[in-house]
Amino acid sequence: MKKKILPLKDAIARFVVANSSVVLGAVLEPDVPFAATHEIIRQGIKGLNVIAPISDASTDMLIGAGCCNEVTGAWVGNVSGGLGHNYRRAFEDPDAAAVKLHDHSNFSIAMALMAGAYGMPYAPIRSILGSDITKSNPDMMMAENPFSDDREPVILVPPLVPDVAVVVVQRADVFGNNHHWGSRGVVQEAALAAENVIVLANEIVEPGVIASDPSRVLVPGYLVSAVCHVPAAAHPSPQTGCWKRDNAFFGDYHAESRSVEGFDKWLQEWILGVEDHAAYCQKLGSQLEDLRITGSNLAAPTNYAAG
Amino acid sequence: MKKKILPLKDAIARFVVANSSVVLGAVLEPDVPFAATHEIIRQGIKGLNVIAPISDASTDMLIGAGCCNEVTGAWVGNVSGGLGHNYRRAFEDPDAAAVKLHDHSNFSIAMALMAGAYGMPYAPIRSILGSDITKSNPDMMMAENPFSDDREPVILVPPLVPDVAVVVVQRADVFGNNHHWGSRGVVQEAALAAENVIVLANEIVEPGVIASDPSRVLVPGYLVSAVCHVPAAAHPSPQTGCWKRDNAFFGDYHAESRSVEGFDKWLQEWILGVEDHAAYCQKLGSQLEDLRITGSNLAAPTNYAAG
Amino acid sequence: MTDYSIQELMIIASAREIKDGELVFVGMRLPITAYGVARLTHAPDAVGLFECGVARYAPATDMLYTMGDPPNQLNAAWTTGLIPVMSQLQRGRVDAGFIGGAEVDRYGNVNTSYIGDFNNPKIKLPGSGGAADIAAMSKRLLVIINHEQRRLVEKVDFVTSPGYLDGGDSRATAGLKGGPSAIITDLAILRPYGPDNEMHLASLHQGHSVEEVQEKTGWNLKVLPQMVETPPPSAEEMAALHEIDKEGFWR
Amino acid sequence: MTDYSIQELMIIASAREIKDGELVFVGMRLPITAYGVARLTHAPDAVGLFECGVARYAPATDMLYTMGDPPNQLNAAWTTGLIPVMSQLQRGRVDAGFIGGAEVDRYGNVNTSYIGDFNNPKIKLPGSGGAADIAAMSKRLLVIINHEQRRLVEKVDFVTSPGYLDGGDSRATAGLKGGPSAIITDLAILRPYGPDNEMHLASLHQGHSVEEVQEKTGWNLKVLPQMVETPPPSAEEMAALHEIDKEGFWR
Repeated sequence: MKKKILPLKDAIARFVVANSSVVLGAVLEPDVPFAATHEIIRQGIKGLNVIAPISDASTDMLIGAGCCNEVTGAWVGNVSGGLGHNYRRAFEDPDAAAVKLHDHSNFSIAMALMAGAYGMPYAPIRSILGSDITKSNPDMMMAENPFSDDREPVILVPPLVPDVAVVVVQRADVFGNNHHWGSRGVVQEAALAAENVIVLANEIVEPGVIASDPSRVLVPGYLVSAVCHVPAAAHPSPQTGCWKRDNAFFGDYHAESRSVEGFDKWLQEWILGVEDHAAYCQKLGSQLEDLRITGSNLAAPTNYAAG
Repeated sequence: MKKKILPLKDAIARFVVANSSVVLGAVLEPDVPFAATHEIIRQGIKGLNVIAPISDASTDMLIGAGCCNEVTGAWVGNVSGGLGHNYRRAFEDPDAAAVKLHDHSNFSIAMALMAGAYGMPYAPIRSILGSDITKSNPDMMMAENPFSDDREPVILVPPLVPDVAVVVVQRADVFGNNHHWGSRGVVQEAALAAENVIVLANEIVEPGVIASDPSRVLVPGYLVSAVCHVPAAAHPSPQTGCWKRDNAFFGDYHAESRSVEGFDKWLQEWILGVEDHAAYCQKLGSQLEDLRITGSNLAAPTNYAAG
Repeated sequence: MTDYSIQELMIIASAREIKDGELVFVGMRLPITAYGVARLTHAPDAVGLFECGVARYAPATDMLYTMGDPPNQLNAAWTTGLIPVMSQLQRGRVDAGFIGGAEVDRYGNVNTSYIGDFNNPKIKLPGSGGAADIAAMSKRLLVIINHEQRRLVEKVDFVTSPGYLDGGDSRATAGLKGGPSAIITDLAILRPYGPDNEMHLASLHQGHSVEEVQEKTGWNLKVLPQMVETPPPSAEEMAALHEIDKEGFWR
Repeated sequence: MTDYSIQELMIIASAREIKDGELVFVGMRLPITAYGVARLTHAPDAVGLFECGVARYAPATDMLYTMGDPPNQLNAAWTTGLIPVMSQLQRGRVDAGFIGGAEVDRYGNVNTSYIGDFNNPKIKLPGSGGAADIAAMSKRLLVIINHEQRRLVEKVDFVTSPGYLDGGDSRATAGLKGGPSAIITDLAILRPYGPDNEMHLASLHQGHSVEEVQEKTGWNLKVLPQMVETPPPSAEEMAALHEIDKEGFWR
């Protein structure tokens, strides 16, 4: 097997190229790969189509930093605060750079990523019949169910095949094999759909740890392009069994990003003026340490013995 | 929560009614619910449509016993022996009761169950383009991909919504919550598609065991109709971490079912002449005991602590 | 006997909409608390579903800020993908779902996407999330909203989450079953009525008048002949709520 | 230097069809052994896929009777559902796949379903399993079959697993890429050739003649101008095979 371990900086530089489509946050509220978001901003990568059903403030940051001119998603904002100010400005403020939105519901974007993952030509759904999302998103197509007697309406959702998916896991080995537990949103579909997968692991473990529980594998290493050791990669979003959510941090971001000037100041302080994710963690200091999960609620033992 | 624990006999009698569609074996070669197959035969339930991508000799037994006049599947035979003799006779022998086959590939039946599970009106696939399966199975429809420029051909697979799915798991609680590990074929899709789910658990455990690892849950108890404590429910097929495959038993079945008389004798000896699954296990005696997995290859510890 | 806040009343009114044994998308904040109250009172076997891929038999014991927070994972009934959980909507298994919104209209359509023309919006709201799916596919939709004229409007600018669309059988024509069964506000509860499926004033919270509610509603709100006063929280309901809301967040 | 069985030669010829780093559906018995040999020789990073939902970086160390047996689960790269693994075919990620069959024809189509008319078959075979999917969607299909006239036929009674269909561009017209790259038999290796994509005699196993192979083939088998003799197993290949087949099952 080939070792795929890379510093985050190198993985982003190598796989997230300008004008590509990138899944950043497919677990919904947890496991948002903010460390990758920040690194993309630091490297000034432009023209991204950011794909995420819900990714808390990550997409808002990328818009504000000018990295992203397309969004494919179901909800963009700040789960603590509500609206995402940069996102709003992109639509409401004639002075702001415009963002093209590929509008979705959670289920329709999930079906689009599933279709991409499974090589389906498209996914027929009923779930957003009646919604104007089919008007604001012309990628979707109205059709009739050919198996129905009564010309039942259905919506055809085209597949999403992202250039890159960045996924956050609890642990991985140097070959990119990894374990994820807790709710997973559409991150497995996103990873299977994408051309390249970058894994951000809270911990790097011996290959035997991953191999000991192959049903816990989110996406096998042979489909992974790079694995990066990035503890607290999801901060300020939570990670099951590892990190609590930093509500205050989200709140501060929401307050400070209310104005363009406030956002720029925040950006300088927390991203541009910070060397890398390690420095970001150091700057957070005890605020981060207080979020570390230290309790123990272990899964029941599970035996894979063959004889 | 409501306790759903029932003797296997009662669960089969209550949920597997004549002329219904029943998933019996959706994990492919392992976890075939032979204990349920046998009980269906003992109760003489007729007219079933047996749904299973591959279920080793289970479908062949049901056909031979006259319980099944429709098969929805991708492969029917005996993995050790090759052909399934009762299955062959149903098609080749004018004296045998005919069986209607809804012909599939593994992937097309998986997509049909997935569509049923997820409430999709149908699943468009490419995977069996060029195959005559689309001729022998008129349930499927040829179509064009409306998103393609070049009238790309696709196949539309209608959803399967079985009346019942019988699933074998390593452990469950009395409320039907359960854990499954190892490869799972399409059993999760089958359970989510079905109107009723019967869980056969190798072990009944305290609810806290299942709750300790909610990412290991195959199908939550609220979607389960009955849970039965049936150790070695899959014998002679294997069960990850619990039971090895009984190759000799499959071989004997294959040899003895070569003739109708031989099958009838086998049926009398191993199913009709046996009171229930406990008696079947007792009859197997040391042959079964030798298949019990006693080694230990435990999954790495996994922490769900929240604080 | 007015020893409850209006938010507590809304929670308890919401809890009453959940029946025992039902599968319910319970969202966050007010509805998840309502789910907790329902479980402790009349609906012990109601199951709570969350879009991120979580199902629970009881609310998390620790405070949640998002559905995916660690306490919502711990001892869940199921932590899985979005699709296995949200597809239960499209599969027809989900009895009810709670959503909020910036606007709701006469036919129970909800907007969380755009104020103004979607091609050139005055305000860009965060979008659907799972709300469109819950509105389209659950058997009963429950809308929680503050009763203001700018929120309860004649016609939403954008139907994110379909109610009865243009009323009458237009929802059925669009291929949908179900529909809004209640709009729960800080003043009243509105319910669909008649073949037109228009939202009517069905239950008035204590201390408010029909006229006040009508004035704060952006359409000509009709009153059900069988309109009632919203029953105040019972002692049992309040006890259940206080068991969940130990810190008095909703007081 | 003929110290190998014909089955051992077939395994080694099959192993040579696997390139390093490829994703391969490796099936059971002969092909899974071939995968093991490939890994130990020229293709250490080839990944083995199994339809039940297993992916492995190396074959199981204990004997398997089915793909789902406990030794194939233990220390696998991934044990998951059928769909996440088999969909890698339709997603276009799978380089090669091995299948067997009762019949294969001039254009590499394989039948494992019906001998005779499918409405009234003379013999009902077990069916596709995953073979149709592997044949349709992998970049290269590898067919393993015993070289008998009743097996290598002019035209299969039923196309379970599509090869080049009616030859020429008929496979592309059906919406498919890829196609059979080799039929590996106990006598020879056949490969598609020319715009017609007809299977030709490409490599002859030692000790057999062109005439013998043509006689045992149910169509007028043409010989590639660049036909070679199948290189006998190298010492390294045999060592790898013996490391896997410790008990001499294939000897």
